Amino acid sequence: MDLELNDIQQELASTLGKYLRTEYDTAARDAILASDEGISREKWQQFAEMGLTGLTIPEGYGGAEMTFAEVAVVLEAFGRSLVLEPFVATAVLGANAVLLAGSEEQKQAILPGVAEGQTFLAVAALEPGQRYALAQPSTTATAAGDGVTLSGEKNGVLGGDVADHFIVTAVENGELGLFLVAADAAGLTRVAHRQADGLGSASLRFADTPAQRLNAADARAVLDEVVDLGNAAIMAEAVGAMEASLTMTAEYLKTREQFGAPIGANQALQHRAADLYADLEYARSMALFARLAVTAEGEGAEKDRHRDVIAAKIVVDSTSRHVAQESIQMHGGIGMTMEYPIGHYAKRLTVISRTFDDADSLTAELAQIGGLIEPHAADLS
Amino acid sequence: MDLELNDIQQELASTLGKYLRTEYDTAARDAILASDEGISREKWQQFAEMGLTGLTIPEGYGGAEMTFAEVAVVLEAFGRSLVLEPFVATAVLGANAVLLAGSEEQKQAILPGVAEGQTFLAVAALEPGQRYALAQPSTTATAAGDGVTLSGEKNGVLGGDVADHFIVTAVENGELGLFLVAADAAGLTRVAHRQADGLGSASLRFADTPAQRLNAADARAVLDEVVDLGNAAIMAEAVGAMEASLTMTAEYLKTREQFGAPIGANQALQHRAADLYADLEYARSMALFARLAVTAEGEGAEKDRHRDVIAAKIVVDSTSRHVAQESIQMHGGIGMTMEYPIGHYAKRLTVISRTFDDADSLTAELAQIGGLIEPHAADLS
Amino acid sequence: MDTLLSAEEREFAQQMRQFYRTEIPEELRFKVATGQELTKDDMVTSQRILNANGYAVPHWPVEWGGQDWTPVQRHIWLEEMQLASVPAPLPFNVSMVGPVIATFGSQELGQRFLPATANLDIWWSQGFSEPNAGSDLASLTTSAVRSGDKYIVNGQKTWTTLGQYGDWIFMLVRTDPEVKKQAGISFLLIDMKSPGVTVRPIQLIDGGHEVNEVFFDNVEVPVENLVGEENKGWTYAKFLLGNERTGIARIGASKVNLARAKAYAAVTKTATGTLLDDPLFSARLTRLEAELTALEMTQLRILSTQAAGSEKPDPRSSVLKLKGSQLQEDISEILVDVLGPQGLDFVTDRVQGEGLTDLPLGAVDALPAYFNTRKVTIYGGSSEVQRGIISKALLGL
Amino acid sequence: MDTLLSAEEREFAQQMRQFYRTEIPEELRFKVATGQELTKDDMVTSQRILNANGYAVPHWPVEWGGQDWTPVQRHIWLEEMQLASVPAPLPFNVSMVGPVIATFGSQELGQRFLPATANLDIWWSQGFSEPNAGSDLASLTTSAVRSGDKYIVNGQKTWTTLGQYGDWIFMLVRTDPEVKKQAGISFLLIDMKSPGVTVRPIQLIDGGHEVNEVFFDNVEVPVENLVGEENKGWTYAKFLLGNERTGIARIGASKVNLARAKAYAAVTKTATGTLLDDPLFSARLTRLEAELTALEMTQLRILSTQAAGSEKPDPRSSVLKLKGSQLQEDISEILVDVLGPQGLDFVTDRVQGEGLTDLPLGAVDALPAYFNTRKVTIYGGSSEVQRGIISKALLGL
Repeated sequence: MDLELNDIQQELASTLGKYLRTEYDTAARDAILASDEGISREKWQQFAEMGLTGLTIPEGYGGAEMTFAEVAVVLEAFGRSLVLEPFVATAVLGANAVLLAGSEEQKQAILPGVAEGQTFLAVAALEPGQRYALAQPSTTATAAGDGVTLSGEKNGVLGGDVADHFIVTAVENGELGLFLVAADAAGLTRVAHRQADGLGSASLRFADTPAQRLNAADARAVLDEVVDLGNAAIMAEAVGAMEASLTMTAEYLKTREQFGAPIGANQALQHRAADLYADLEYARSMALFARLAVTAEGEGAEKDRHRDVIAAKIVVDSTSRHVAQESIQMHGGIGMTMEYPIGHYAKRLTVISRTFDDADSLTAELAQIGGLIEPHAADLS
Repeated sequence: MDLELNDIQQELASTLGKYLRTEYDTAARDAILASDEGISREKWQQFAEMGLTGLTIPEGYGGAEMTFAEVAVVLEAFGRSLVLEPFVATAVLGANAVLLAGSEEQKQAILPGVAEGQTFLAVAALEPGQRYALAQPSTTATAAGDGVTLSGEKNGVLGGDVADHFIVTAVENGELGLFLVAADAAGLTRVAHRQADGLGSASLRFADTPAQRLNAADARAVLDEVVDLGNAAIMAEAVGAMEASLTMTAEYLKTREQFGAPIGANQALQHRAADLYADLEYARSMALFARLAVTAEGEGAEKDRHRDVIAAKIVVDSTSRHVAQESIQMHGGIGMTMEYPIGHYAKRLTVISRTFDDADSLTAELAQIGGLIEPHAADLS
Repeated sequence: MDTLLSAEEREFAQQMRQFYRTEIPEELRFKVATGQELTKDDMVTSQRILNANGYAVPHWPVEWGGQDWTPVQRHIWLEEMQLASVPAPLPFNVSMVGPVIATFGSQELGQRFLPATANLDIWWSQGFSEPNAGSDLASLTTSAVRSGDKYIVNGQKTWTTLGQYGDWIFMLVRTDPEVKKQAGISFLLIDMKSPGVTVRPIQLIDGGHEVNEVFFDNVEVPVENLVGEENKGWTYAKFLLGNERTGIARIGASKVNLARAKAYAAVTKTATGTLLDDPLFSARLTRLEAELTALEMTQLRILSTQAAGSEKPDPRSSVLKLKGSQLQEDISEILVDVLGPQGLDFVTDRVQGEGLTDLPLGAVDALPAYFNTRKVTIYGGSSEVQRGIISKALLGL
Repeated sequence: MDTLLSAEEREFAQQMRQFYRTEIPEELRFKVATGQELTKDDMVTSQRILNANGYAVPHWPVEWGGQDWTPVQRHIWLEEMQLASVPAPLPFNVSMVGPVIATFGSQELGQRFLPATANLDIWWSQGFSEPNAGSDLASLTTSAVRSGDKYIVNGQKTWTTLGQYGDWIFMLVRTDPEVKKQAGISFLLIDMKSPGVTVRPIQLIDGGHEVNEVFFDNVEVPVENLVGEENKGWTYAKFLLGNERTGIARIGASKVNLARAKAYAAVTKTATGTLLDDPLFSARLTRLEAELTALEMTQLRILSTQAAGSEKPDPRSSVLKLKGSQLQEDISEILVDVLGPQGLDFVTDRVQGEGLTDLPLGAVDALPAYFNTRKVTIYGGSSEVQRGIISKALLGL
């Protein structure tokens, strides 16, 4: 059994960590956050040069052809530095949707641009009034020539503010389908939003908008896999963000003085910090559990994947809430200011714990599919 | 607004408190607990002489004709001393069932004996396989002469180990009814049990057992009211038990030394004790809320009664669990021994929090009947 | 809980309810009820109406416009105000500096300031906290050095709520650096237009600008602006901080917010019905309702003791602060969770335009309110401070 | 989690699984699986079978019957043992006194005691805790005074688990009262049949007799019963207590119990279906399942680091103890709650007789187990001690 990072992953973590510590420190991030687009295209270009934007894209399309394990390494580092660029939207959700559902031609058209850092993608699946449900969109697709036209509305489109292409769910002839839409397509309206954590999103309206079918695989299966990957990705990011939060909080407890002593001398705070540490270990374990689930192969792996990912997210979500709330509380007022980094971590964690569903719905879903343990009692045959 | 005890209640609390502190101390209680019956008939007689066993029984039947407010005073004191005698079973559940559902003749036959401390009662409503549900017993009643005969089985009959008469739920011609059964009736089998807290209970089997109808009022309404009264009663008892637990725990924290200082000098324990105190205030408030609900009169009082009682029990149940678990934890190993009183309190609280239903079912029920607050938003018409 | 009130109390409640709902403009109350930000004008308007009717400062001495009310009446006044979503009178004026001036200031100081304070003609800011004096307030270092008939004030205050609107600021300043920290503090009133006073906004993670830093650079303050005696400021501050602790539970406001969460949940569709029917969500709501009831009963129990004659501040009010603030945070969280994925954006308007569906009710304010509400377990004596008080004062640890 | 294992590890797991399920009598495993109390004979039987096959003391030095296994193999050995509900080898023998004698005792002492200890021919009791030395173990006062070739032992030990079966007891005794408390302690082996040794049962609130007080009244102990050097006992005790911390999470046993709660819930009827369909109950179960998985992954992560070469005890094992013990308590609680109103009686048999329905599955053991399980957050380093270790060793506070 070996759950440690391999040499390549360690090297990746180390290189990227060094880069982010120097090039993506608080000041750099604050400047990006205050910019019009809220992201740095220059940084994105550098990520591309480091092979990150095409990390899991096959070499044939200009990517690095690595696995999700490396994605997790990147996202843990990104979480630690609260990277604002739409990596999950483009390199995880978007690229995998195209990779799984696109034709050879579509992959050739889209993926090299992603790998080169020229193209942003976004998956548009949520709809107003549908909460977290994805399976039955009211957006419709109607055949038109080679492709289709889409009509309907999407919201909460992560990375949708800057996306060049959208992967959109819609129903065609009663069947769920995935469709590729260019950001400059006719009849497409985009309203950009900013999430609480500073990441961009968008609402979209389609009015007979021309689109291509992405139908090299079953749309539902692709959507499920992409969301599982996205969940696994933000769990790794959450772990990075929580680790940074806890480090920062422990440091604050050691240096902030009140009543003539560091506040960390208070045993009540020590014990609560210990509980945070223990919870973070759980989250770290479950982010790993999710990562293993989405990279597993062999019989039953697909069936177990979703189950394991949501089990992991239940733990990571509640830990994220716990860490975000306690980090601010232990910092006191300063934890609520934009000047001080801890609040930014809390905001990212607050968003992550409600992205792709929240812990209560996931708990109900996991219970409904039978949970993780088989019922068994020796005295019950 | 006046939520304080009145003079009579203060006097009752003070007299009873004094009696219990001297006559029902740990040694006396331990002896009763170790006795065959697990109760002291002598103490019960003294309670009768103090007017307690017939506290809410009208004077016409030999009682003190007081209200539930005085019952709450008695039970809070009983909770503080962990009284083992079946006061809730006889004087609250049993007496009120007879009072509400019995004919004049039946009341004359039963209630004076209760007031005099000669008669124990028990309500038999739970059944195997029915969990906490009471509305549709499988025990049946069949007309036979003036009365009926009962067939079926009951369990969890609080105070059923010593009861002289049972008030039993059964279905007669498809309708829920209440029936009075003498403990020595033909075809009645009783198996006595001891609850974890030392209180007695029983399982009963009826095989064509002769019984009288208690049908002066609607059986369902009587049953609901009796259970609400029982719940309000054990909440008062829980408050007394929790108060004693917290006092004892605080005392232990002040006196027990480890590493050269009282363990209460540890801020982590101080803060957890403070949380217990705050929770206990909530429980005290909600026990009062329940007491007010069962004594309320006027329009809507009956409708609100059950709602308010279960809302109260949700809070008292979770507080009871919290206090029981933390009291033992803060005592350490000694808290798990029979020699030291704290564990006995924990046991009573553990039982109370699962008597007449548990917090989760009550939460679901309260949600189902609409909760305590009307939905309202100014921007939603 | 109306049934717990006496006939007279009930009538009083009815009267307050009627007043608030007819006299305070509905548009203001709508703003409060839906979590919109109030302008300075909104707050001034509301307070002047209250004041004109004797309801801005009922807890002040009658001489200065107060009412001779029982603790229960004061509770009803506040509870009904919150239930009607009336913008509250500015606490810096009515709960803080006003009572201090009325109790410890000279008659002259009272005449100069109190009528204008009650009517919000002067907007007061609070100058207590400093960057290195948070929970340990008495370690403050802003100095006031006597020079003739003036004090020269130097230093920095922080967390000055709504200081951007402030006309005057009441300050704790160090007038004697040689003695024990609590013994060298004075209570000083400073005109914020004085030369040398600079207000700098602090941006908060809720996206807003609620608090400020205030810098004092050789600010000259006439000695007559001293309240009470020099070096007695700590006593006045403790009086101020102990005031109205019961109101801090904000039960009325929590009721309004919880009712709102419930109403929104009832119109939020899920796969099987509405969110209000969802077992886990409704259980969470229901537990909060039960807790809110427990909080209210606890407040009433404490009031009942006071009504029955005890006049001492009740240490159990720490329970109200501890529990009430936690409950406010929990309610602010459920208001976010009602929104699901639509509760993640910071937006200024529910209307997206461009033919897009409006965002759901609560989408504008829930998330900022969630972040803003983090403060309630920090300020006014943090939860940690309250636990300390409870363990010491009530458990003897 | 089988998929995380290498092919060899998986084969090893299969081999252990097979062994436990074929070689350990089913009636013993049934007793464990259903929470029944084991007799002394049951435990002896099980351990002797394990020992005969080299599986009682795999973590001992090979010289004394141990196996040269990796940390992962040891984990599998224990995990599969718990999953198969095999009565565990007596920890006082195999995890405590055995490793101490093997590591610090003389060759002669080893020969005298270790084979019999591995085979449970000697039943060891633990004599560490004293009435006034709980978490602060080093403050113990039981004295051993050298007199010729004997020690004279006086004092009292407590919480001696299963001391009623004890043949020998390993003790921490004070041999030098003059020095710093940790420095004057020795590790002594005492024959419990020695004159002056008295065992007194302590009744617990679970209704059972699991622990004892042991009194020593001028007990004569030959000096050759000293382990290692005089006054070095604290070092040996720390070694002993640090041993096998990962096993303390009891993940396999928790899996068995949670599966049991789930199975019982599935056959418990409610108004609308079974308890397993009840949304709040199943949510509670599901959260526990997710937590148990998190605990297991955490254990595997720690093992993986060890497997990769690090040999130091990992302070993260405090996380395993803290979380694992809490989870055991939570699972013990849900096993009570499955029973509803039928989980409130202490009964010795599910059969009520007299024509009455049998009590539900779990009715005999759930409630005693719930009370008994309170100990797991108290002993072996309480949760408070673990939080202290984490905040100090891992957070630097």
